[in-house]
Amino acid sequence: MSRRLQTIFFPAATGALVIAAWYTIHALLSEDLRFLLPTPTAVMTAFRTHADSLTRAALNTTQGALLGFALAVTVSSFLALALSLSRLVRIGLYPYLMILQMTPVIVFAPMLVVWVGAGLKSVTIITFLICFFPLVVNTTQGLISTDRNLVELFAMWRTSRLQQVLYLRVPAALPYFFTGLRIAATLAPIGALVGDYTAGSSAGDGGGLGFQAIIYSSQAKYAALFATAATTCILGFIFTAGVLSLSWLVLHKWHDSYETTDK
Amino acid sequence: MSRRLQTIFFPAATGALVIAAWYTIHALLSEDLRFLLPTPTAVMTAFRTHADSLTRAALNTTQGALLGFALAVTVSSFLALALSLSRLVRIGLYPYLMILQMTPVIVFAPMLVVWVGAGLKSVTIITFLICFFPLVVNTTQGLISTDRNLVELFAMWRTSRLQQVLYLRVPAALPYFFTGLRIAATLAPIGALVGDYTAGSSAGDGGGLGFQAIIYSSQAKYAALFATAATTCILGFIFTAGVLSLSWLVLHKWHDSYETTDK
Amino acid sequence: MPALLPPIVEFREATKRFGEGPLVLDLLNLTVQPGEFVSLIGPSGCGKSTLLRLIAGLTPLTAGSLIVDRRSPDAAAADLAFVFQEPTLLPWLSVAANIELPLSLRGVAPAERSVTRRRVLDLVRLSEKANAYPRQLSGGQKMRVSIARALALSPKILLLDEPFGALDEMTREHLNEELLTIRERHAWTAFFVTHSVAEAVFLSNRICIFSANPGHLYTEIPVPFPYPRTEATRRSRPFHDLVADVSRILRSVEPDTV
Amino acid sequence: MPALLPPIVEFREATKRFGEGPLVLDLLNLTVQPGEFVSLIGPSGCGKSTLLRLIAGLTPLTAGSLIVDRRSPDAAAADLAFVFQEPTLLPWLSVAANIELPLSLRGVAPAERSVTRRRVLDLVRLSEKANAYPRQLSGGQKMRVSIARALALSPKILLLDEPFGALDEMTREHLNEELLTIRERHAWTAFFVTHSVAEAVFLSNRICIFSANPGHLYTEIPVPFPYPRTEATRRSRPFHDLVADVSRILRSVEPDTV
Amino acid sequence: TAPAKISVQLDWVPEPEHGGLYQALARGFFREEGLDVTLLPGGPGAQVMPSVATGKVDIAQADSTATLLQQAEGLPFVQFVAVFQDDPSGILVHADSPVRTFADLNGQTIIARPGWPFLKFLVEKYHLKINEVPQNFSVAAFLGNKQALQQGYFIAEPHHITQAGGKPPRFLSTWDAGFRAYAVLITNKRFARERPAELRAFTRAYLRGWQDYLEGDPTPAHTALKKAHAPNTDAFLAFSRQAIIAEKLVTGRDVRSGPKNIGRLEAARYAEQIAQLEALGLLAKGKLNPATAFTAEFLP
Ligand SMILES: Nc1ncnc2c1ncn2[C@@H]1O[C@H](COP(=O)(O)OP(=O)(O)OP(=O)(O)O)[C@@H](O)[C@H]1O
Ligand SMILES: Nc1ncnc2c1ncn2[C@@H]1O[C@H](COP(=O)(O)OP(=O)(O)OP(=O)(O)O)[C@@H](O)[C@H]1O
Ligand SMILES: [Mg+2]
Ligand SMILES: [Mg+2]
Repeated sequence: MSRRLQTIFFPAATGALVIAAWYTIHALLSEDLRFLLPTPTAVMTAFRTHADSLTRAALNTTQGALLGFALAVTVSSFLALALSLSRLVRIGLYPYLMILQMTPVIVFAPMLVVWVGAGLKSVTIITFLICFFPLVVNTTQGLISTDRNLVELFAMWRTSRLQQVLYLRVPAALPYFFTGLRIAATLAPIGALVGDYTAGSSAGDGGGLGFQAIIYSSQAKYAALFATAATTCILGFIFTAGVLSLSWLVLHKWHDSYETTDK
Repeated sequence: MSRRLQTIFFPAATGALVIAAWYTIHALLSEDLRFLLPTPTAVMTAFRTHADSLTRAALNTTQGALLGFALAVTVSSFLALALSLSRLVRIGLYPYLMILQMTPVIVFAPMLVVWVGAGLKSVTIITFLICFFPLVVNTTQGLISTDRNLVELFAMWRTSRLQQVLYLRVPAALPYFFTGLRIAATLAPIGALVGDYTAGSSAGDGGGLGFQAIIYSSQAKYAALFATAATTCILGFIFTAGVLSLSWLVLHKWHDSYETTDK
Repeated sequence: MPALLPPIVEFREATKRFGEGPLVLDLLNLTVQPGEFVSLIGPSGCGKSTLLRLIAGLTPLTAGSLIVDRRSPDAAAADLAFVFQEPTLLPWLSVAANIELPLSLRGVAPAERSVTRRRVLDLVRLSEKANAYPRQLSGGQKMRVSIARALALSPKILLLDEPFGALDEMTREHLNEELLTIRERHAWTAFFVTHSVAEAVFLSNRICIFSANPGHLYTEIPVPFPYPRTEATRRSRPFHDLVADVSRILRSVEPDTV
Repeated sequence: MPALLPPIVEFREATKRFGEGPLVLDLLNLTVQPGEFVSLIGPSGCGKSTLLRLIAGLTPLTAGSLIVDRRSPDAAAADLAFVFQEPTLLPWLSVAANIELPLSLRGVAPAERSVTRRRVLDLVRLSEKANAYPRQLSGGQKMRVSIARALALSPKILLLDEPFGALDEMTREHLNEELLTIRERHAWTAFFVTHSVAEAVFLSNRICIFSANPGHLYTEIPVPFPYPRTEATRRSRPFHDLVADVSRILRSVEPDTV
Repeated sequence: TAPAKISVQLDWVPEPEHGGLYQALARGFFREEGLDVTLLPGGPGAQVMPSVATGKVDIAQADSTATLLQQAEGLPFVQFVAVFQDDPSGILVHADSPVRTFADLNGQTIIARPGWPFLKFLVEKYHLKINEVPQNFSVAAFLGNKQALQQGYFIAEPHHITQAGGKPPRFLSTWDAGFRAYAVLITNKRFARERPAELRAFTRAYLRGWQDYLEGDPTPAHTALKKAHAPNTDAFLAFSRQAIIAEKLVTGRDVRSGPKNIGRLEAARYAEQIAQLEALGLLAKGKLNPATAFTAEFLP
């Protein structure tokens, strides 16, 4: 089987298994529990019934997810650079980054809503808060794990600290960075969803996927709730596909995590 | 300044800056917004006033956080091993792990509460769901990034796949694993908190920190809410301190992210 | 040479290229009997390391056939040891642990392991570095650990890729002699890549001279001196003559091929 | 030798140990004039690489003093190039980019960079690998790229740590001669670690012989042959005599110190 | 015979809206009926509805609107007794806000749980354009913004707002808009079918509990409420109980108001609410009728 075919076949096979298991569990559930796990068919139907609102909500959430993701990547890159430059900055700043990550959204949300207003801005900020930490940690670890021999090479060249970072530490950190990026790509849509139901806004077009999820959940529309979750997942897949392609482009020629074709 | 002293001094210095900024912002806020950002003094007072319930809640959340974290580490390690063993497993399973990470808790929560019951078990599971993904991604990346020369060495020895994994890939993946662990250690308390307020139970002893957070928030007790958040952060620091010590123990002798003292 | 035994390594019309790249080894024919000590010599990039990697089964042939110990290279070679051109130590293990690892992977008992480890560390004169980590070693020391690790395995086929390149002459000669001594006890077959003609002549009973672009076996030269060879061999007239001969041939191969 | 100039490198009572480890270099006194070509030779682990790293400012002295180009080693050395014992290439850059990188870091214009790159790649005979990535190179090829990269810098002080150890004799001799040719144009000072006595004699005007445990400078031997040296020098009687002398001294140093 | 066990899932942490239950429990009314009742405190993640639907708990408190919507999705609930004759969820308005009537809501931002049917009702009825922002159990956004309007529980939030230093807010109530939802207790249909006698006994004791809580000494309930949820203060409990009494939430606002009215459910009002929800497009037409939504058979 060609690699391309495999890439389609194996997830599909697992998917078939999952769906089979899903139907089986559904069938095994006692009657009064079934509503909690609507069948894939029911979810597909819900997709069609609610296509309009789901599309609208998905577009809405995508904006927040994209902006928050972009913000997280930018900010975390700069932060990671700062952290990698000195152990003192690291021990001085790291605890406060942790605090940012650990403070429950419920504490920030009211302030956000009061200060920047509910809606896209707040959703973006919450997405950012959820995404940035794995990025910072991974990128920093990458930046400080540079091969010591190469660090000495640059020390030899008496490069500026900045040059060392740009031409050595940054490329060497790419495998770690992309690992963080993969985590963040998965967190972005779910972050936007959380942001949406803590500080979103229905202004204009009726809110994002987080709004929908709460509404469907409160109305016991479980099939629609599952469809909403599936939409979030699709968003995440698109983000991840982007990250994986970029990672392949940048790393496959030289990094040991990609096999060479020339065996 | 000795290294030990630095390790205390620099975070403390940043802390002083943060607290100064905090007071300043508080003072700059218009009177009717000040309640959103209670002063550190107010938070300290709240700590004392609510000491009992906070301690009880913290213990409660710690249980869920610890169990969920332990579960995440265990499950993710096995998953990462499976994923690293073959590209096919990787492309077959990865999307489904992403789904697990991306499905909003609001979808799982009713099922969890109905099946395993509100309380510790549900909180543990939600913590697990929130922690495991960064661990899987990092550990897998570590396991597939092994230096190709070393892989050939093991190939030479005709070791079993298992031996290769245990004696080569696992130790080589440790820097990545610990990076994931550091992220997960930060996510665990916040995960338990989220779990607590989506599927916690106030039955018995009044719920964990998530529960407290919501109650304080709904009663506009902001100082107490901040104290709750601070408690979560303290939990996270304890987790992280554990992970950092372990990481130092395991890595400092050989990994390039730790400087040698023998320059 | 025991001609009745089946060859332990046999290349037939073997060709190798990486991906779409140029030919690296072209139409190689080479038959080696058990117990032979074969030196490979030739310009940088002519495919010597690649040849060893083929025998070790680390990379597949592009065309032709290769038989190792009567099997395909993958299937053979529980009894194979490879000293790579680079030291290839596990950075997280001490020198002692690096040497013992392949033994413990084969289920050798701890007591026996530590005896072997001590023996080979003594042999490469690194006993006092047993507890050091690789990053605390000099270049030559790392290489010697790598050699010790391979010797500890008492393999049937030993692949040595410029093992002594980073070593001073004395250490090198010492190890040359040790290699021959050990060989008297275990009759392994050796493939030995070197850039030192004298070393090749001293150690081997056959020298394969390669030329590059594409790499191919230019000629084979038998070395007739009987074993055991000693300091005396090294100082003998025929030895010097053969070294001169081989050097000459090598020079004739190289100029326009490098 | 221009004795009036201040020395370019001067060790005084220099001592080095790593952390709490044993002494690596003991009471070293060494003065080198601008334009000298100094070879360092001695057993594995005697501190040759460490000495070069000290000059380069990559590791600090434990005691004593070291002056490089009239400054401390940290402050000096914009004009220093180091060929490490291991190739140390950036795995994410092609051969060409690896060579051009230090030039572009110094702000050399692209056009000039690519001229230089072509020149040095030609010199090490690797022009056809310009677009390969390090992991596609043989051991010797990687080392040659590393040498080319250092030469591209036209440094004032060149530190070479066994640069030719992984190379076949022909390539090695070719590069020896190239090194001397380039040196006629740029009068850099060279510190050259090698295990080949003949190479040391051919290239340098002074040979420092080190002994180990702890590493110290056992003796210095001046090499009186005038430059330019050629194939003829290599074949001359005095050359052979000196090589023999140095080898003898080296042997006398080593046995109980290795 | 051993007393029959019945579990009741509260919709939020124990507060005076559960006063009837706690008074009945504390005074032993349930025991007198031969019942062993357990009250399960709720909270943000209580998953009240799924728990009843799956029979994990026997009875739960909810509001009639949400229950109707979920019944329409096929969840097997039956509403069997009223907690409040009118659901005290409404819109909190700052004391000095220019918003005085429902029509004034036009163009405003309202902090509410996404999908709050009452809001949709207002939008349709008064032809409003409003912006909805999610509410998360918090009054901060309301306190922090003088223009803010927020969904709130009339018998709780005003107290928290004044405690936090705000002026007592005004309140736009659902009943004034003609949106007559109940707060109710619901049970699983199967439970109602299989254990009607116990349900009837439960209802009797429950109604007695409310009457005693409102007319008699609330101390037994308040003691129990403080025990069940430590943050309950005497001031809050008193405030909340007073609000319940003043707005006649339990006894009913209309002419028939009085102790006899406690717990009563009326087909006419269900019919009206179903019609309203159908008109809003929240309920499919004809999917529900009052008879399937509630039953009065367990009321005395
Ligand atoms: N980072 C380090 N920490 C501790 N010991 C070290 C370190 N680097 C080198 N050494 C020790 O210092 C001594 C000298 O090392 P050095 O690399 O200078 O030797 P060398 O002369 O270059 O040897 P070789 O010819 O094998 O390359 C060795 O014994 C080595 O083990
Ligand atoms: N993975 C690879 N992909 C592409 N080309 C490769 C790869 N490995 C080696 N080559 C090429 O194959 C040729 C032979 O390489 P090999 O390592 O066998 O040379 P060698 O004889 O060992 O040289 P040296 O003496 O320099 O170690 C070289 O030209 C090299 O560039
Ligand atoms: Mg090679
Ligand atoms: Mg060295």
